[in-house]
Amino acid sequence: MSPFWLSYLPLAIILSSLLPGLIIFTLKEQQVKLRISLNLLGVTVKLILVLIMWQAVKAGDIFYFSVPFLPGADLVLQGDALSLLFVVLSSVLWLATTIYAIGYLENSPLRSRFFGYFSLCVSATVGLALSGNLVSFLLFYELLTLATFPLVVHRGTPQSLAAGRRYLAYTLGGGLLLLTGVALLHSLVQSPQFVPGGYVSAVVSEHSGLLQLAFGLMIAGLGVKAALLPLHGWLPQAMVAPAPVSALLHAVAVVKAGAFGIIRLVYDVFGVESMQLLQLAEPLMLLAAATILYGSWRALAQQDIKRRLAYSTISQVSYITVGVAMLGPLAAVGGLVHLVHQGVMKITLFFCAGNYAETLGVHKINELNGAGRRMPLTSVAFTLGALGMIGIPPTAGFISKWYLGLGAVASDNQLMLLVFVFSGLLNAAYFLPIIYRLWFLPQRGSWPDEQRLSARLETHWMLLLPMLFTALLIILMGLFASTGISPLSWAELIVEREFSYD
Amino acid sequence: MTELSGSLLLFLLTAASLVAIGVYGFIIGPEPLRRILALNIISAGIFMLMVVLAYRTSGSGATELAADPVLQALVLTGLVVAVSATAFALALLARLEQSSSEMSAPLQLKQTEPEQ
Amino acid sequence: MMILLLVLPLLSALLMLLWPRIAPLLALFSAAASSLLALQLLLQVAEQGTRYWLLAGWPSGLAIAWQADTLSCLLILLSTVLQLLVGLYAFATRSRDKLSQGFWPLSTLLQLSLTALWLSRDLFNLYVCLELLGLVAVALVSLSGRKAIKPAFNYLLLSLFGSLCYLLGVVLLYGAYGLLDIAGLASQWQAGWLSNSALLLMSLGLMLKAAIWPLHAWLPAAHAAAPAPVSALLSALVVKGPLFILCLLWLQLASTSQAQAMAPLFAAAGLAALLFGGWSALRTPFAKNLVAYSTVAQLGYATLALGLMLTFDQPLIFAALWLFVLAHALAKAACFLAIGEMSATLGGKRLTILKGASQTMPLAMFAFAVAGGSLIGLPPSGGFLAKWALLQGLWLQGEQLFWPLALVFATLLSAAYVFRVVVLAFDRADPVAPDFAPQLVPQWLALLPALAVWAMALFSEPLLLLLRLEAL
Amino acid sequence: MSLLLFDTLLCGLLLALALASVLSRQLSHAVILYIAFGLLMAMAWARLAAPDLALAEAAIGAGLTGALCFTALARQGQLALSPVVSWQQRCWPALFVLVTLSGLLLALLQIPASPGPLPALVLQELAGSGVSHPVTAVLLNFRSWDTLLELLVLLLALLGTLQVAPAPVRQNSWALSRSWSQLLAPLIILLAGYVLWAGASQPGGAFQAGALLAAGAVVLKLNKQLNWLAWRNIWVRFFAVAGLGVFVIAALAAWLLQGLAAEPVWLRWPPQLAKYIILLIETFATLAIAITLTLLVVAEQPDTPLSLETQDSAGGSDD
Repeated sequence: MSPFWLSYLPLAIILSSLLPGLIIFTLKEQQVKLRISLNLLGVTVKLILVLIMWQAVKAGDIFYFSVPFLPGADLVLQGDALSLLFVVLSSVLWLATTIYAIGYLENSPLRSRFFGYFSLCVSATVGLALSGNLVSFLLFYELLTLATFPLVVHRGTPQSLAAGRRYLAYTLGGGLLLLTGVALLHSLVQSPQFVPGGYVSAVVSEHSGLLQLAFGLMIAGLGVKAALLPLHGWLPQAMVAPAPVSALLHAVAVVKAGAFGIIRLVYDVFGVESMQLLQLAEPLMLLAAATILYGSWRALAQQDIKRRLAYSTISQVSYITVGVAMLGPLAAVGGLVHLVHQGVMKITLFFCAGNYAETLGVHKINELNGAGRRMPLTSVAFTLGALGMIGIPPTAGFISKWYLGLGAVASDNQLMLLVFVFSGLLNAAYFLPIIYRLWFLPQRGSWPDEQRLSARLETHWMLLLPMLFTALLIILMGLFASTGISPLSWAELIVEREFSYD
Repeated sequence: MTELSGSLLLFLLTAASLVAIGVYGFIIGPEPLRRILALNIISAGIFMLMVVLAYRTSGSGATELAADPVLQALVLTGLVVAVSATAFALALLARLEQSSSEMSAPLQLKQTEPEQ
Repeated sequence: MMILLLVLPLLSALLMLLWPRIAPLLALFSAAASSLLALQLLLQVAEQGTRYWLLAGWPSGLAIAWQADTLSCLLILLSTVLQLLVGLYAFATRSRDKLSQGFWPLSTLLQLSLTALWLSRDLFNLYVCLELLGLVAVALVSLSGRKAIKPAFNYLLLSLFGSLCYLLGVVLLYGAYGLLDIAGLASQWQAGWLSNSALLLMSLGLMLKAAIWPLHAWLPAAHAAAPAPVSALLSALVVKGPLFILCLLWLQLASTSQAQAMAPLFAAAGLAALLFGGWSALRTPFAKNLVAYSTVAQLGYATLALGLMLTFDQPLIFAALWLFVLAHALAKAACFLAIGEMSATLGGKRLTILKGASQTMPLAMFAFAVAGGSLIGLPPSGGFLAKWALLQGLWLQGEQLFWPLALVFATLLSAAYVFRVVVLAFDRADPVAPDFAPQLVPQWLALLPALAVWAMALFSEPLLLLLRLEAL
Repeated sequence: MSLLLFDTLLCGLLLALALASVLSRQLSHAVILYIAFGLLMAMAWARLAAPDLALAEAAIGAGLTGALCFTALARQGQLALSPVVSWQQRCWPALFVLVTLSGLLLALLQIPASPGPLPALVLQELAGSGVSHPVTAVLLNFRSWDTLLELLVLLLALLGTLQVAPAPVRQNSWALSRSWSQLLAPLIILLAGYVLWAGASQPGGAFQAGALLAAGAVVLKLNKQLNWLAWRNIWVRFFAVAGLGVFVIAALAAWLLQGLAAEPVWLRWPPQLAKYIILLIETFATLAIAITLTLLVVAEQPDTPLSLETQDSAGGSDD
């Protein structure tokens, strides 16, 4: 890594969204053009910078940037393969969501505040992905909580305030547990940088009880955002937020932050060997499996589209955790790639739900009858996303579930295999009826609140474009999974590096 | 144990009892003015204690001083501090009563809260 | 230079009394110059080590002893800077709030008395400083006029009672050892009933003045009644003076056995303060009372840290104690200024006036939220730093479970009351309309200390180094 | 033996008066009892080899505090009996106080009979202090920083008092007392001057002198004389502040004088000038104390028909 400015690359990636965000806060409500250009400028710069980093990391480089902070724990930004996976995902989806949000919020009040916090939220997510040790991770984790709160309560209605309160109660509590765990671990082994294979092996025999405690605390803290079973309650409620926010919250930022943290914790802090020695993987896996089944089960009963999607998220995110907790390379590939695939699929679904709500005023599933004819593009995208979620080839969802299944077989884990099959059936049971209603049932009366947002298209083009883009990605990621630029190959690269550290 | 004797002990006891009486008065009240008086009794007790302790010197004959000048100086400082504080407290009290009577609520002077 | 830090505010306060017209400018000038001097002193002490003085050049014992260690210098710097900031705020709002002329000399004298207190290492001189501090504080509270008289009166009585308890303890010690300077006393210290009772009496008085649970009941009324800049000064600085003396007593004088015996009491009082203060802050319907109760709660952290420090004798916990104090001072100043600004502009004292404040007064609300983040201890704020140091200090002592969990719970409570306000501010249903156009400068002034407390994280290593350099 | 009898009587009376003052049902009785208590206390101090303290206690502790309390009483108008405190309400505080007292007594009994090292040290250094009376030496040289801060406390109390001072009370002065007070005033000034001067070698000093002056001034003020003596008068303000001002400026000058030395010491008086500096400080301090104490007792808001709203902004030093 020759030129000196390259070491500032991780910082620059964060700043590319943070600075525009801070400027946007100061803008007046009417300065629409300036705001949009700032947003797009930020996105473009970020994508370019990420591309540069991607090239270098693929060649085997790792980026470091550190500022002194606590004794024994600097603030470290680290650009390695795993962090890049999440960075790329969030940057690309930020682009899509930004365009979507511009269209979605046209003519609504307080947009400067919204976009300001939106950029802040993305900066926190990217920072979280790039953080190089637990303390930095903790910092961005809390920042993410704070940045998303104003977005959740953006509408300012009593329901959204109540949801915001609940969201805070959960996430701040989780943040605190994480803090306690991180501090405990720090007192045992300090907080060095994340490294494949972890860094706790030296004290495993001496402090096994404390290590287990620290792991439990941290998983509990991360589990709040990853919506692990007893800690998932905030997520369905947070659905009151505007559609771009739910998309961001559920597909990229918040839940993935939790899942990503679990990946880091398992592979780069504790390491596979210590995990096995401390017998931590089994309980985590069982918990995640229970969450998968529970989420799918609850999703079946929901009549609100967004709520059904929310429970589906609870279930799908735990696939990542399961993949990680199985501790085998194949399952790990499945979990990692699902991080990307699920993000893309879920954001597509939320875009679609937002479009139905904006254009037709439809919020309930039984109001969707015949929407396929009124809004064909949206319904195609929805269908693709739903099929992906179920895991039907050739969508992206198939790839990740295939690898997860292979992982279960490789580690001879009958139970997990059963869970996957059963959950797949449940997925089908709650998605297929929607698809059936969209395409095969006739429209019942008029739409609840129909609006003509565009003369020729079914809805505003800014609402369509991002959705189509992500829907296309679902197919492409499935079809070209074996090529060098697919998420799958990148996940394989990560796993190769993680499992061959010695 | 005790190396103080005779009247010195007596004064010491008196000083401590004065402090106790003052504390009792401060807790019981009930009028604010009485609390201020009680505070003054406490401080008088403490100052008396200081004077008694200063007096130890003359008994021992270690120096030709009549009494410990440092403690006596401290008492003087303390006296001035105490009177300043009392004056301020009384001014506040007067203002308090003026405004409470101006509010024309039929008398019943407001009580200060019991201690703390 | 040290001398100028004292003489400058004193002379300017005297001049202000003679020529009230120039008071504001003089006060600001004195505060600004003192801040620079304090910074220079801090740098000098950090470089050359602790400085000692025997006033008037008499032998030790006879003369009053001063000591400028890094902690004292940090606290001096903190008081002068906050003084300047609050002065600027008062100046910026002078046409609106009609703060009495009395504010300027009084606040300058407050700075003087604090500086004298941080420096002094002589028990009786500390008593005079305490009285000075108490009187200034009461006089400042009574600036708000009629509604503040009763709280001010109660505050004064209790403060006097506290001083007298302290004085009685000093007298007992003088009777026993014939000395007043702390270093001299420490070298001859013997644990016994005499020194026990002296310590207890002094602690009782100091805890009353520092509003440490269960002797805190006067604080919310007094701090809430005062004008906003005064509340900021009171919560940020004044209660820390007695706390400082309390630490001096228990860390320097008390023998190990005495300290060990007292430690659980302090820790329990701190925990109780955290719970009680947090709970009350959650319940109160008034905005300023909420912030004042939060002061009670946050002082609980410091007391808890003191108790743990006495138990474990761990330098990190000591650093945590003073980090709490520094972070709380900055954050609380920001909170009070922000709340004061909002209730002045939106017109009212109840919390409900803050409805929709995120739209009407975004800057002030942001200042409150940012400062609140430090009160909760979110990274990378000063409050986080303190909490981190406390946790690390605890775990270096082995398997501690109870205290960390208690800390977590207390933190949740503080998060609850901070976000009680923030959530209200996001209520868009029917925002309270401001009585007049919000002023920008005061809001920025409220934001400044809030930003400063987050900037503390950037200086965490030097700060920890400064505070760890010496255990007082 | 008779001395012990006298002591016992004195102590008994002191306790009785204090207790009576705390327990009496009439507030005015309580104040009177307190003043008697203060006078008796002065006597006790005189007995305990502290004549200058006795003087101060008589003037400040009994006299001024008494005057202050009476002014407060006068403001209260007609007085009702204090409300009755029930036995239950009395019981627990009494128990608490008794326990504390016994603890305190246990501690006091352990106090050694020999004094600490400081009195000997004072005697040893007295020659260099510039005055021959040890208490004055401690006050204005050895521990002059305390004294400076204490003057500040006094000034501060005045500031606070002026800020909240209530409306004046209308009362007519009494012809006899007016003429009598006019006669008294010059005497008091003379006496105060003597006490001040004597302070260098004998019992006496700035505080006692200031308190005496103040007592005279209070008497005159209460009889509607000395109308110039009010905070709005710039000279009064000047002298009230000058006590501290001269102290600080003298200290600064002394500090700068040593500036040539390597490490100047704050508040060190050059030995050959010490006596004059101390006298100068004492003189101004006396004036300042006198003015401050007088204003404290008779503190009133300068503007006459005073509504509380204007008062809030008019407090402090505004003229």
